[in-house]
Formats: sequence, structure tokens, C-alpha cells
Amino acid sequence: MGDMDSLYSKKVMEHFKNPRNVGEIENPDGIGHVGNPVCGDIMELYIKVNNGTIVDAKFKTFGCGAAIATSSMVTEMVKGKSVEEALEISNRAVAEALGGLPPIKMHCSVLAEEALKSAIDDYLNKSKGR
Amino acid sequence: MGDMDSLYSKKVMEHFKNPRNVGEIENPDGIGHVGNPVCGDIMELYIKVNNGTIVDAKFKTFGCGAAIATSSMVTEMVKGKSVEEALEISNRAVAEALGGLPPIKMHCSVLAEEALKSAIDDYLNKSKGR
Amino acid sequence: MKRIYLDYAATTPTHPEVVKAMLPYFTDAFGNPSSLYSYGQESKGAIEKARVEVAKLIGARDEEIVFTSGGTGADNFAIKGVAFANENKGNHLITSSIEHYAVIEASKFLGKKGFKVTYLPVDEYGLVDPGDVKKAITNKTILISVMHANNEMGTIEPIAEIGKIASEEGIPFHVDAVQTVGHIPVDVNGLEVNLLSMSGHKLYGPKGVGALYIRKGTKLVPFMHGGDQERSRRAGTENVPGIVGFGKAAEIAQQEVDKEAEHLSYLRDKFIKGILRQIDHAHLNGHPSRRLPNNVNVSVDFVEGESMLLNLDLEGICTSTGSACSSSSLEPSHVLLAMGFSHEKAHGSLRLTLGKWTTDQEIERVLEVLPKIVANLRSMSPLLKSNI
Amino acid sequence: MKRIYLDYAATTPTHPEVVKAMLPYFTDAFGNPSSLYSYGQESKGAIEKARVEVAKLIGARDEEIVFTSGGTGADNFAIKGVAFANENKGNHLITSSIEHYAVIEASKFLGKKGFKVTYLPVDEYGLVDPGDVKKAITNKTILISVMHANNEMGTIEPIAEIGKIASEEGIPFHVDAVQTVGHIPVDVNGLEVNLLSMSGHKLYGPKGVGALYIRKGTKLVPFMHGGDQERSRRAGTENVPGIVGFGKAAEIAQQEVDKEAEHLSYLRDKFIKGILRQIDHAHLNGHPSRRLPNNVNVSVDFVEGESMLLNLDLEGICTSTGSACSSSSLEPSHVLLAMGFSHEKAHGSLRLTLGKWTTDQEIERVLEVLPKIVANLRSMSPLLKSNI
Ligand SMILES: Cc1ncc(COP(=O)(O)O)c(C=O)c1O
Ligand SMILES: Cc1ncc(COP(=O)(O)O)c(C=O)c1O
Repeated sequence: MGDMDSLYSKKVMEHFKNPRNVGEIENPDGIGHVGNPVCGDIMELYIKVNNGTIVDAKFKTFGCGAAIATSSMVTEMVKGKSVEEALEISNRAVAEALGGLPPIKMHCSVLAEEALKSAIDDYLNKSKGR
Repeated sequence: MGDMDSLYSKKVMEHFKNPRNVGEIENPDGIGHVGNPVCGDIMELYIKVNNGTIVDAKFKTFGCGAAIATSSMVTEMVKGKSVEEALEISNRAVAEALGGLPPIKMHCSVLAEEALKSAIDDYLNKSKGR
Repeated sequence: MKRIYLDYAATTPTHPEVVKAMLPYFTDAFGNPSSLYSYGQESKGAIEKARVEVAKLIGARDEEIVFTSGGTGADNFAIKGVAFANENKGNHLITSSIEHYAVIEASKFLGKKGFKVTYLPVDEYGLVDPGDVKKAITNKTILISVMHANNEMGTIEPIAEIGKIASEEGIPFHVDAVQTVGHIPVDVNGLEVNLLSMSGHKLYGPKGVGALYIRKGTKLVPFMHGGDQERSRRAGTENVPGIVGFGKAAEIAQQEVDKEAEHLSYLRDKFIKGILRQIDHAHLNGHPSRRLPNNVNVSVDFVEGESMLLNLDLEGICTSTGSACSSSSLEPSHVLLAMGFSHEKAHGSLRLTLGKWTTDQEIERVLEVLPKIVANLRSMSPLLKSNI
Repeated sequence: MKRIYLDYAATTPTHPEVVKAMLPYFTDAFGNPSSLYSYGQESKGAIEKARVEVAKLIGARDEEIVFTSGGTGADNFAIKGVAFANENKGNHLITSSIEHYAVIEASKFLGKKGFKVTYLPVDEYGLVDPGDVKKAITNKTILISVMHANNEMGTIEPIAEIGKIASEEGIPFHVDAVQTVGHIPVDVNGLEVNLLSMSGHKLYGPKGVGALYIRKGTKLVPFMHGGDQERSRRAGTENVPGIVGFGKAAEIAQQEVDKEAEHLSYLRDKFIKGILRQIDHAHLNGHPSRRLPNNVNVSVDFVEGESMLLNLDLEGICTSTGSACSSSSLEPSHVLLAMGFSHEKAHGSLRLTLGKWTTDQEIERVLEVLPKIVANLRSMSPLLKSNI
């Protein structure tokens, strides 16, 4: 949990305050859309792929502090990685990169992982179709 | 209850601190012996009667503050009274004369009344016998 | 950065006068009220003085007040105490679907123990219909429990009407008045209640102390067994400083409640108007007029509550939300859902509750900051695109 | 007249350092620990810090500590919580006949709810025989509860031996350690206990706060239902200042317990010797050596306890008695009766309990005053004549 006097770690708050890669990518190579209003978190993740490498990633998120921070972090983590490498990114890795998440917020990191997988799936399906 | 910050009224404490008529009367005209160790209060009340008037009264008491104070008060109250008048003294009257007793201590005034009645009974029995 | 505290419904600061009243009872007059020596009886006297003040605040007699560890303690005591004392009479309880967790969870516990509980619905404003109460009553009903005002969206329930029904039917009526005592006038006789819960820290008293009003003749099982404190209804060495503090808070409330309610209602309405004017697609939650003087609760479309709350916190502004993310259950507020809100709208709620020390300036500052925060969050919301 | 406080077992003054630690949490850091903003999380942090200190004091892990409203709250939670959680396994409880009312009355309540309770006897010193515990166990036994040290006559029970038996039989073992924690070393692992009750105001912390140690894996029903405070085991807004104070008291105790116990044992023994030397027909109650360092309990023949107590009070000396008159039940101490005392002797008991600030001079003053009081009361005792 990092700092005792705060729900979130410094790193989470930093990404929450200044989220990286907010927005949409025009003509993305893959889109991941996960979550639903019932659970309170919705993430959209866009990727741009060039020669098997993720060259850009952006997100839009409706959700709590952890949801926004994990979205921001996962987009940072995938940039420059190959698609295969990106598929290896686990929710734990995202949470750890953020200096940890409170137990009840771990599901946000799961959502971030799912958003990424879903965007990559979308990309792989599309490239097959071509 | 009198003073809010004390279990007992000022008057009770006064009689407890300086109990009147402690002791035994030699050759008493009546003795009342009430209470028992189980309940924690034992009173002995001695009276001297002259021409139907109680001219002296003394007590010995094992018991709590209220037991000692009611013993003291009842001996004060009977002195100078006729036997008939003394029989009219109720436990309430003793408690009132003391400025009241806490509810859980009212039984002590009952004991004092009983001690008095018992001493008068003893006197009446003895005088009948004569 | 100066802090702007707008979460008075969650807890209030302890009034400085209250702290001052409490202090001697820690180190100087620390005697145990059960002790016989005068030093213990002083503590006892202090407790009884506090009892008188708390009783006065709600029009009760002092022997009808039992001190507890807080609002949750009072609610648990009332609900379980009446249920277990009346098992031979029946096993049916009536409550509402918007009660505080203390009432809901105590009722659910009883549900597992063989009791049947009816959770009454509410309308879009959060109001319970007294007609529904009447209809729910069976010959097995042993308790009706409806809160005086809801802690989330501030709706004030028709307690007097429900009290009348309960009293006509001879069914004990419990009211969770944790949010109203000290904030609006409360009179246990006017409301015809048998049991009423209060909590010190909601009215500028200390945390860890509360009280249950128990109308004379109401049967209930003691909450804690042990010594004969609180007429054997709640055993345990009394929290003397806490009780003294609660008493002082009750005393202050008697003097200030009317003026404070008036002032806060004015600030509240100004605040609500300001928010609705400055933020599109924002809605007031709860009843527009039957409402706690200090409660502002809005839903902001396309934006999640905790993310607003955290951004406000970064500006030093303390608020609350009914969003799922604020609870470990990950369920959004049961209150907003009971009012028929969509999950989305429930997740987007923000509660701002005012208090004794709230100023015009503080509200203006929020009105300046909040629209920017909302705009920023909306710019990253995937909901907006598809909905506007 | 300077007051001489010799009733530390009833309650202790709150340590000035403890009050100092609590103060900021009333008015400055007053946030609700359940609130998400940093201001609420500060309070949460303060609670967790206190939890660590309390855990350390008894060799527990911090997640095994649940804060309560005091010792009675902890005892009720443990006894009822375990009983109701294990109804399907059995309905038999074992406890002793000298427990604090909190345990006795909670057990009696369960007795009325269909549980069977064995109240173990004690010997003339107040000791429970571990062999009796073993013999009392049946295949329906779901809880054993024996206090660590008795609050009246200070006898320290063979808890480790009983703990061993309980653990061999796989039966949850609860220990009321309200009188020992902070006064003698307590180690939940050495003692093999599953549940252990503590109370803040008995170790220089504030009144209205206590804790229950719950060994990981111990099944028990939550004590108060509501919010998810204290891992949903005891709901209700936390008494933040109280908990912080308890934590501080635990911290101080860790540093001072050994030295204090040594010093008090010395004073105690001197005190006992003095009383027995100066007053004929006075007897020490309780065990001569297996005894709390601060406990002096004597019976003075032919004299009633409350009358001694009141006379001492008039001299500014605060003490306690097991006499009937001290309780609203008018029954003398169940503890002394269980030890085989006659009613008379039980009525004549006087408890003097020492603490951190007790001085040699204070004890000397009592040794000067008490014999005179006894002589005076004996002069008006009707028992003396017939007995000497
Ligand atoms: C309506 C209502 N009932 C009960 C409670 C519980 O009170 P406490 O926090 O004192 O346990 C609260 C506050 O948390 C409340 O708002
Ligand atoms: C042994 C023992 N258990 C339990 C209690 C009850 O603790 P509290 O007064 O904090 O409710 C006490 C003190 O009164 C005690 O001495």
C-alpha cells in the first residue's frame, strides 16, 4: 500500500494525476473494450502496431483512481514492446510497476491486463483477415 | 440522593461519621436483634423505658454506611417518645430524616425499623411477664 | 493548502468546547463511576448530567437514555435486542431498503437466525411510503425500523406518520436518527418512536460514544452482559470522557440547532444551484425539499465518483461517493440502487455535506474547482463519446 | 487533603502521554478512517499504528487484534461470538466460578439460550485446577474461558497449563486478561490462547476502548453488524482518539511493565505485612505468591467492608470491597464465596490495588489510618462481643 496515510501509493497517485496516453488513436490496429457500468470500471485501449511492435497506445477510462492509473501504466508498459512481449504483461506486473495496489483494487489491474489482451486479440484477428 | 457526587446524603454521612448512641445499655428494658451475616447487616438495638417513655436507646451495628446511619438515626428518633409513638416510626420516616437513601439501601431503613419493633416487642413481652 | 472539509455526514470534528469538557475526566476525575468513594461518584454525577442533556435534546426522560459505543452499537442493540426479546411473539421485522449498514446487516444477521425481514422499497427521492409500512404488517411483526434521514442523499422520511401506524398497531418502532439528532429538531414523543439511535461524532461530539433512547416499557435484551452499568442494559465501565463530551455536544446542539439548520439550508441550496448551473448533465439526488439542511448529493454523468473524490482531495477538498469503488464489496450504494438509479449513475454520485464551520468561500472554491475536474475526467471517459 | 488512589484495578488514570497522543485526533486529524481522501486515511494510519503496538504487547500479529469498546465488549464478543459460530458442533462451555461479571453474565445469557455451562470451582486461593478443566471437557465442548488473573483477589491462574489442554483437545480457549495485560508479561503463543480480552482503562489508557485478540482461524460471529470496519468483525466508526490512546498506553507498557511489576510487588508485600501486623484478625485473601503485583486483598473480622471503605474515603483514600453493600444485588462477591469464604468474611473484605504512581508514603499513611478505623468500627460491632 506504500504510504500508510494514503489509500494509494505515490506512483498510483502520480499516474492518476497525470495519466499518460489519454485519448483515442485514429485508425488503430487494435481496440480493447472491457468492463461494464455495473462493476463501475470501463476501459478502452487502442494500439498502433508496426512490424509486430506496439508503437503507440492510448486509453479512455471511466473508473476509480486505480482504474485510471492502471490504464495509464499499461499503455506506458506496452509501448515499444513486441506483440508477443506485450502478451506476457500480467496484472501483477502492472500493479507492481505502480508500487502496489490495495487488495480491493487489484481487480483494476486485472481489467487493464484484459484490455490489453483484448486489444491485441483484435489486432491479431484483423491482421489474419487481411 | 441529595448530593449528586456522593452515594449518600450529607445527613447520612454525618451520622455515619459521628454515630449517636453507639454501645450497649446495661440492663436494658428491651433488646432488638435483627439481620444476619448472609445479608451483610446486623443490628442490635437497646432501649431503656421509663413510665412508657423511651428514655435511652443505644445500638451496635455491623454493616454498611446506611446501616450505621439508620441505626444512629433511629436511636435519636425514639428517645423521649412513648412506646406507642415509637411503634409508629416507619422505615420511610428514618430514611427521610436522613435526607433520603439510595434505592438499593432502603433495606437498611427497613432493618432499623425492624430492630426498633423487635426491641419494643421484647420490652412489651418482658413487662407482660412481670 | 487549506483543507475544505465537506464530509460532515461521515464525521464531524469534535467541538473545542466538547474537548475542554472531556479533558478533566482523563487524568483528574478519572474515578470509576461504579466505585463507592466520592471520587468515583463524581464520575457518576458527570455521566448523569450528560444523560440529562442528551435526553433534553430529543424530548426524552433521562432514564430512557442508554449510552452505547456509537450509532452502530445503538442500532445493533435496538434491532437485535427487540428481536430476541420478542421471539415468542413473532419473527417478522419491517425495515427499509435504504437503511444504514448497521441496520441492514443486523437485520440480515437476524434473517439467518430464522427471522423474516421485509425491506420496504423507496421512491425515486428515497422516500418510504407509510402505506407500504401498513401493508407489510402481519400478526407476527415485532419491530419496525425506519431511519429518520438518510446519510447518503439526505432525504427525511415520514417518521411521524409511520410512528402513528406503529403505535396504533402496538408494534415497537425504532428510528435511526444518527443523521438528524443535533441537526434538525427531534422529538421522540411527536414522532411516536420507542427506540431511537444517536451517535456522538455526528454532532460535534467524540467518536466511540452514542446512545439509544428506549421508551419506558419497551422490552429488549441487554446488549452487553456484565456489571450493572446503564441499569444492566449495557454493561461495561462507562466511557466517562466520551459520555461527558456527548453531553456537552447535546447541550451546544440545543442552543444552536435552529440557527444552524437555517444557515446550512441556505448554503446547501446555493451550492446545489451552483453545481447544476455550472456542470451539464449533473443531477440532484434525493428529495429537493424534504432534505437534511447540510446534504448535497449529485450525480455527474460519464464520470466515476471516486475519481472525482480523489481529484477533489488533491485540492484539499474532502467529500464522499456512493460509487462501488469506495466500498470493499465493489457494489455501488444500495441506497442509490434502491432509488432506481442505473449502476452508471450510482457510480457517478458525489456527496458534499456541510457543517458548523462551512463558509461561503469554501463553497465558492468547490464551484470553481469541480467543473474543471469533471471536464478533465470527461475528456478521458469512454462513455461520453457514445452518449452525447 | 491529598487523595490517595488505591483502586487501580477498578480503573487507572489516563497517562498524560496518552492524553497528549489522543488530543490531535479530536479536532485536527478527526477524519473518518473509512473515508477515501488522504485526511481520512491519516486516521486509518493512526489506528493501524495503535494496532501494531497492542499486538506487540501480547506477542500477536496486528491483524489478529480487533478493537472493542472495552473489556466487557471484548468478553461478550468472544463468548457469544464463539458460541453462536459453533452451535452446530456443540453447546457446552466451560468457565470458572470466579470470572468477571462480563464473562459470567454472558455465559448465563447463553445458558438461557440452550447452551450448557460448567462453572469450575476454585480452591481457597482462587485457583482453578487444570485437571478439572480436562475432566469437564465433553465432545460437545466448544469453548473454554478462564481469566488470566482475578480482578478481586489477584490470583494468577495456570493459563499455560489450561491452554495446553485446550489446544490438545482442539477447543477454542478464551482468556480474560483485562487485569494482566500491561501489568505482567502476556504472550498469546506461550499461553496457547485463541482469544484474549484487554481493556484500555486498566493500563493507563482511556475508558471506552479495549481489544480482543483473535488467533487466525478462530471462528466467531461478528459482534456488531454494519460497515466493514475491523475486517467486518466489529462494525462502527472507530473510536480513533481512544484507539490511539490505547496504542500509546500499550507502547508505554512494553517499556515499563517489568520494572513496574517488580516495584509494585515490593510495595504490595510490604503493605500486606504491615496490615497483618497492625490489625488483629485480619487475613490475606487470594494466593500469597501467584498474585498480581499490585493487588492487596484482606478480610478484617467483625467489620463490614463498605464501612471501612467509606471511612477511608473520608480520609481521601480510594479502595474497593467485595461486600454485598457495594453491589445492587446485595450479594457479597461471588469470587470470595467461590473460594469458600463465609458470608461474614466476604462482607469484611477490602481491596487495595496499587499502580504506577503509588508511593511508600501513601502506603504508610494507610497503615496509620486503617487500624484506627477498624478499631472504631469494631467498637460498634455486635459481632465482636460474641466472637472474641
Ligand atoms: C444513518 C446512520 N446510522 C448509523 C451510523 C453508524 O454510526 P457510528 O458510525 O457511530 O457507528 C451512521 C454513521 O456512520 C449513520 O449515518
Ligand atoms: C477481569 C476483568 N474483566 C473484564 C472487565 C471489564 O472491562 P471494562 O470495564 O473495560 O468493560 C474488568 C474490569 O472491569 C475486569 O477486571
